[in-house]
Amino acid sequence: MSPSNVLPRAVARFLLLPIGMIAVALFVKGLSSTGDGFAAGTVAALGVALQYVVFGHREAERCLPVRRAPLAAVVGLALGIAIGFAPLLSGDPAFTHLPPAGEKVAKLGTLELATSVAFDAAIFLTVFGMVVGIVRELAWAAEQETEEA
Amino acid sequence: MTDLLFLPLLVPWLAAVGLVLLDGRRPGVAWLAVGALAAHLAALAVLAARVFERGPEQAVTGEWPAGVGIVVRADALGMVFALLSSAVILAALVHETLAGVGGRRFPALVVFMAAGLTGLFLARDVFNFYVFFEVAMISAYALSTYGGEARQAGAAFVFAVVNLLGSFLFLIAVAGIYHQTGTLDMDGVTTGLAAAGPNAAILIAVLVLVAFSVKLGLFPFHPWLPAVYIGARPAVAAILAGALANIGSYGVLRFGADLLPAQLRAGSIVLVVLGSASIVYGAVQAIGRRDSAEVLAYSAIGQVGYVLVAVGVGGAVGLGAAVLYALVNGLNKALLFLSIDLRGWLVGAAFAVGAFSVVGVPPAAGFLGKVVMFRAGVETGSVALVVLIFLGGALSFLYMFQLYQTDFWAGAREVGRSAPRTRVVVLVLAVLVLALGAWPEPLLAVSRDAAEALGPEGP
Amino acid sequence: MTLLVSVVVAIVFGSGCYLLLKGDLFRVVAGTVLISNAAVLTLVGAGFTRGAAPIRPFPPGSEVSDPLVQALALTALIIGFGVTALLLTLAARVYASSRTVDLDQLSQIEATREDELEEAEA
Amino acid sequence: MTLDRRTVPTEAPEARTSEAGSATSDRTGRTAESGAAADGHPPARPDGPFPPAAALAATLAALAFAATLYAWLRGGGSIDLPWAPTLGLRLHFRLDALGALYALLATGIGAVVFLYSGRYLRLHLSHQGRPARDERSFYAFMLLFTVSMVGLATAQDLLLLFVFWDLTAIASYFLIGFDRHEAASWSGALMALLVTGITAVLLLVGSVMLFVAYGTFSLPEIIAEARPGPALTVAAALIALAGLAKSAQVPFHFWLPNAMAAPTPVSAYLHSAAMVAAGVLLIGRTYPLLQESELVLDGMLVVGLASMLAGGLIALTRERLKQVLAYSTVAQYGYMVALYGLGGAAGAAGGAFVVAAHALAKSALFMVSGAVTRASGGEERLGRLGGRWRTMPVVAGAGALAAAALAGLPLTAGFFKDELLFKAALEHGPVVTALVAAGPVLTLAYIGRFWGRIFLGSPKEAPTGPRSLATTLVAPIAVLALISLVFGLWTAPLESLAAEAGSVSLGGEPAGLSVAYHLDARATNLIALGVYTLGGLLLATYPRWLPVAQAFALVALRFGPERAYVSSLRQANRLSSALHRFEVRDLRRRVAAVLVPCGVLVTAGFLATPTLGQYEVGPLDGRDAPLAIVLALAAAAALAAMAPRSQLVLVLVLSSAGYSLAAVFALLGAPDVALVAVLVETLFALLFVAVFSLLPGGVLDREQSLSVPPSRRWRDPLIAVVSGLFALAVVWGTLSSPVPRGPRISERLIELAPAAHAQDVVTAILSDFRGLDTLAEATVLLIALAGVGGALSRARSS
Repeated sequence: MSPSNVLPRAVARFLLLPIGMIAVALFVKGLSSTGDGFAAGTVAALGVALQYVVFGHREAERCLPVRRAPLAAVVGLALGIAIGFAPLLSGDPAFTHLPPAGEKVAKLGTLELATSVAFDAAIFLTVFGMVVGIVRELAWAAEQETEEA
Repeated sequence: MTDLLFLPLLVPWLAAVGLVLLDGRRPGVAWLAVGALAAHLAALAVLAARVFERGPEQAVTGEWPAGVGIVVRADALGMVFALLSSAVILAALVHETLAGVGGRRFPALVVFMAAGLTGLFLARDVFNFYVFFEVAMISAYALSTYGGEARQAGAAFVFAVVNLLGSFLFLIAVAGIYHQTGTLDMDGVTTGLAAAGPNAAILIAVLVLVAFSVKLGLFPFHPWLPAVYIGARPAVAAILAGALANIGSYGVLRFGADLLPAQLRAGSIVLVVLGSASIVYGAVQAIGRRDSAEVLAYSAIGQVGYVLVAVGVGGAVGLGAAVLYALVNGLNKALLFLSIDLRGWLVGAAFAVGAFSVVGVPPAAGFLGKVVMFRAGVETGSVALVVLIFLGGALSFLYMFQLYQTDFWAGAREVGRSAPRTRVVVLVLAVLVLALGAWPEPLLAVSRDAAEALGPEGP
Repeated sequence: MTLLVSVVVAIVFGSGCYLLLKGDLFRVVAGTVLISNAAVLTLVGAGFTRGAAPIRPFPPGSEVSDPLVQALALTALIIGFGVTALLLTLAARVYASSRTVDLDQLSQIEATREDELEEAEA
Repeated sequence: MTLDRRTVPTEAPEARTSEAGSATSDRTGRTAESGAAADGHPPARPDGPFPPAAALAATLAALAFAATLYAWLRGGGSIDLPWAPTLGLRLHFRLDALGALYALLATGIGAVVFLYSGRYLRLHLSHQGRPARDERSFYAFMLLFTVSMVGLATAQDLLLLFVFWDLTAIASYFLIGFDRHEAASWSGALMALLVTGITAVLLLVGSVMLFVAYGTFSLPEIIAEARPGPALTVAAALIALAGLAKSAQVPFHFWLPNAMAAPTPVSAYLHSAAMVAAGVLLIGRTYPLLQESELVLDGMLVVGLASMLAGGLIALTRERLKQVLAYSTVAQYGYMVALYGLGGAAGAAGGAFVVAAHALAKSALFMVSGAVTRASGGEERLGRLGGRWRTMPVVAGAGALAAAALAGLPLTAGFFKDELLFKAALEHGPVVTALVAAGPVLTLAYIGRFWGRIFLGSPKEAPTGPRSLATTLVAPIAVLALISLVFGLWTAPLESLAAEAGSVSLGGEPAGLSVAYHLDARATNLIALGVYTLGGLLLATYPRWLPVAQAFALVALRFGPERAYVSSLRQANRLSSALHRFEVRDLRRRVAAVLVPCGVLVTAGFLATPTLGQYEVGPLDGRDAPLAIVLALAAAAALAAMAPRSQLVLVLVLSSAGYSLAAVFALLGAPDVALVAVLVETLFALLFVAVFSLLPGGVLDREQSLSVPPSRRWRDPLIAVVSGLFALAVVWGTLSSPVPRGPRISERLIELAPAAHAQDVVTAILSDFRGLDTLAEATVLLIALAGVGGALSRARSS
């Protein structure tokens, strides 16, 4: 990385914040507007991918906890499965969300705190983990390739 | 009691998610996967026992009305295929674990495939079927690279491209089904398609048939199959031929006999012709091949032809025959493919059992398949069909025993010795094939019940 | 409208098939991306209604687009993405081991391997 | 050694067993020895204590014989257990006279042969340098064979019958292939399996036809219900064919001479008394059905006569001991088949009688040949033997008795075998009688030649084998020969058993059978006298007739069914290789193999169904102009994707197609899809570029300079256009007018979304209504990640 691309580096680092905000917004507005866990996860992952492109994988991984990306995906999916199938324990069919249809929901701003939100969060984690994981794999494979060449 | 309905799906699903993080090459991890699959199979067996005893069990996700939520149903047909597939997958995993797993993610992928297949066999929703179908398929694509050789990557690429094409055709069919019926729930789809325009319905039927023919590897959709089966490691080939191919048989039965019965009747001749072509083509190709995996790959092409012919014949007898043949064929293929890299006279005996089963010689279970096929053929009164089944059987005699003698008599498999423990699974499967032939009632009853679970075509 | 969507699906699908028939690995992957897009467009086109986005509150007086096909299309898109990502890395893997993206050469390699197998057995 | 040579006999059996056989035994003998040494098992020793496995097998068989005899004398009995109620299958066994006859033969002769095997097999194994433990599988399969024969003899259910039928074929396959390193065993075993196994399927087809017609596999029930008709004739003919093949009748006979590759005890058991007898047993068992059709009976008569004459003629020309006996078996089973074909009480009961009489004699003769061969250091050619009566007088004497029984000389059970045949033939006129009488004439000649050239004359070469033969090699021969003699004098037991067995075959009608010596000028006696005279004359002058018989044998082998078998096997392999050359091996054609048939099927669908009024253009007005424009853009981008030479440009074009589609989704009121489509397209572009960065520069552009061969220049666009057209047809067809505009699930989803606490209906569907789909979709992503990791880590390591 030559000093000449200080600007892109600064921009990239700076963009991380708005990208994160967009992701959060997409997620929070998911149930009431366009966007959902998948979109949010992808946007967030694109933000991380931008760091890879600009900083290279070593530096990107130094400042971001992305080595655990596959773990995030696994935890997300496990969480999703847990939320989906937990109702079985109380004798309800799978994917019965709480609170039940028609009942009042606690609100956090505009976000209605139903278990389906947690489910969406699980999807967010999975998608984020998966995309970042693939970007990471490709980045390392690229390094390997250049070393061989 | 919906908890038991989801349990066979939940167990492998959760287990596989956990296994992804672990290194499957460690024996403990592989045995963990085996344990998970065994638990899954046990849950499935309990559920199946209940289904056979009391009839189908059904649940809708989230307690929504059927169609709004996804309908999940365990009926006899789904249970039969789920049991077979899971048993084959478990056998292959145990086999590979005993031999030593060579890939980090192999156990996880295998368990994922079990989960995907179970979901698929439980799905009573057209789109849900597609989603689980993709879960199973992507596991299969990833699995077919197992072994890490260059040819396996190439084969996996071919496998993925051709089958993706099939999947997308199926997806287009799903879109058509929704547009024609306004629902995705299979019960609604059945009534909706019965009232749909004949042209639209037949186009949907064609797409579905093509999609499943690709999975089955029927002639002329087969050319991807030999490359994949020959390149794959024995355990993977066993899973593909013994478990994954069931998607095709099950799909043709479910979508043909259950959802599109009128189109099935109209197109029965197409099915019979396609199946017959497969039988002859697969068998003739197999005769000249000298490598075990090659012979078995072409044999697989030929054997699924019988299933298609039986579905084409239709009626209680034909559909029952299709289920039974698919069951027996799955077991045969698992047994034979798993034996490929093994040696010794016990393996020879197990292979001979498999070979006798393929050609339909009792007491190996395969003879039941031949009995029901001939029954279906005789009942249609078609001499050509009976002659074809006879001819297919005669050719299979030739290729199976040429192979058996080359491998075990002329010593093609004498070089090197396999550790005794790696033979366990193959021997267990051989005993199972013999036992099912000697006591045929379970197979016959189960396949009859499965055929009866199919809508209007059932008796 | 139906015809228009169908024609576009046909064009996208046909272009995808053309790429599948082309001689190199990455064009094949590109072809599957196109075919995947064609399938998603078909799903969206299978909706019964067209109109505003299915988000409450609905604009008064106008019809709401069929939400179910949108959910299906989303799911299909994402599945297509996952599978294509795998396919892409498989292509990279094939290239890494055989050092060519040309399918003619790859099929020649496969044929040679098979012949060797036959000879080894005979 | 190529596989073809191993699978397919290349020469006539005589030549092959001499040259090819000895050549390979040299080579494979060494392999076996080295293999034995490697396994740490020393080769079997020809002497030593009597092998316990043989003793055990013989004891078991003897016990089974005693039990069967006891049960039969106590009046038979039956077992009837449910087996597979779904198909109405029952484990139904009954020890009737027919079953008892064959079960007694199988167990009795089995016991004697097992006794003989003990010493013989050790000699055989030590000759080949194989370890003694190899004999375990031999006895296992011999016993399996015995059990299967008893089961076959008593089974009353057609499917059960088929099971035991094939079990005998399995046991026979492994016994013929016992010397698995020998080329002759290789092809002989395969041939026997193919011929008897494939024809067994005919039995299955016949049984299934009867099942479909009468709703049961139970033989007694079918017999009770059976009415003559074309269906019954076909089923009966199929069953009879299976029986004929198993009994080595023309034109299926050729497997038997080739099965002589088996060790001699196998031939003494399977190829005289059991395996071949199974065919006649089947005919006897299903005879009530077979005799409903004149056609089937006439066919059996013709086949029987042909086998009798052809077998007899060829037997006269064979050099090798076992070959003479094998062709003799073909001829002798021709007697029985002809008897059943002649029909009536004489035929049915006579057939049963002949089976027993022949089994005793032929089994003894096979053991004679084995004993002589072993005593001569493996010599089995008639021309090299001679004068052996000096060294083995007991064998010579017993052999003479057995030969006399086979030739139908008085005082042996064999005499009545001929007499019954003549009696039955006489009812069918002089032509049949003359043809039938030719059989015994030939028998007398070939068996006389066989015995004479072994035992009479002067020894051609000094015997190189063991000086004296073990008792257990000689006694079994003597026992069987003596039994033949006893039944020739004391005819009652065999007579009554055969009569009752005949009655079973006739469906319960009594089958009178009178077996006694009559010293008068009745027709059968006269014929017998004529036969002896002619046979004696033939024996005395056969060197003169030999060229004729040899010419016949040559023609039969060169143009006969064996040739057809060999060439069809070769053709099948050749066809397979030819077909394999057309097998698709590249991805393009694999893709085309999906698209082209799909197009064909879609076209067929169009032809089969009405299309008028099924297609609608759909509403389109001015407000849709933006949508039409982005759709056109998407189409244009997709078309453009076909052109670029550079991969990077391709990716850009691909992305623009994706973004255009996203715009389409947005205009169609699907903002969620549009958003995700944009994101996914962006990710694709990123991934493509990232993967391209793995490849050395230039590779992507260089590959594109490859020229397209002219053959493909038109084919690929054509296939693409065709697939586009069928996509158009399918999509347009399925998306046109949903016929019932009834309630749609999407309306319910919109209604219920608030109950799921969501304003965005699509999100409600994804996270609640169809959460299971979403979870599975997320799983696909995780699996993809696992797969990517796997593929790339290997890419790195390779």
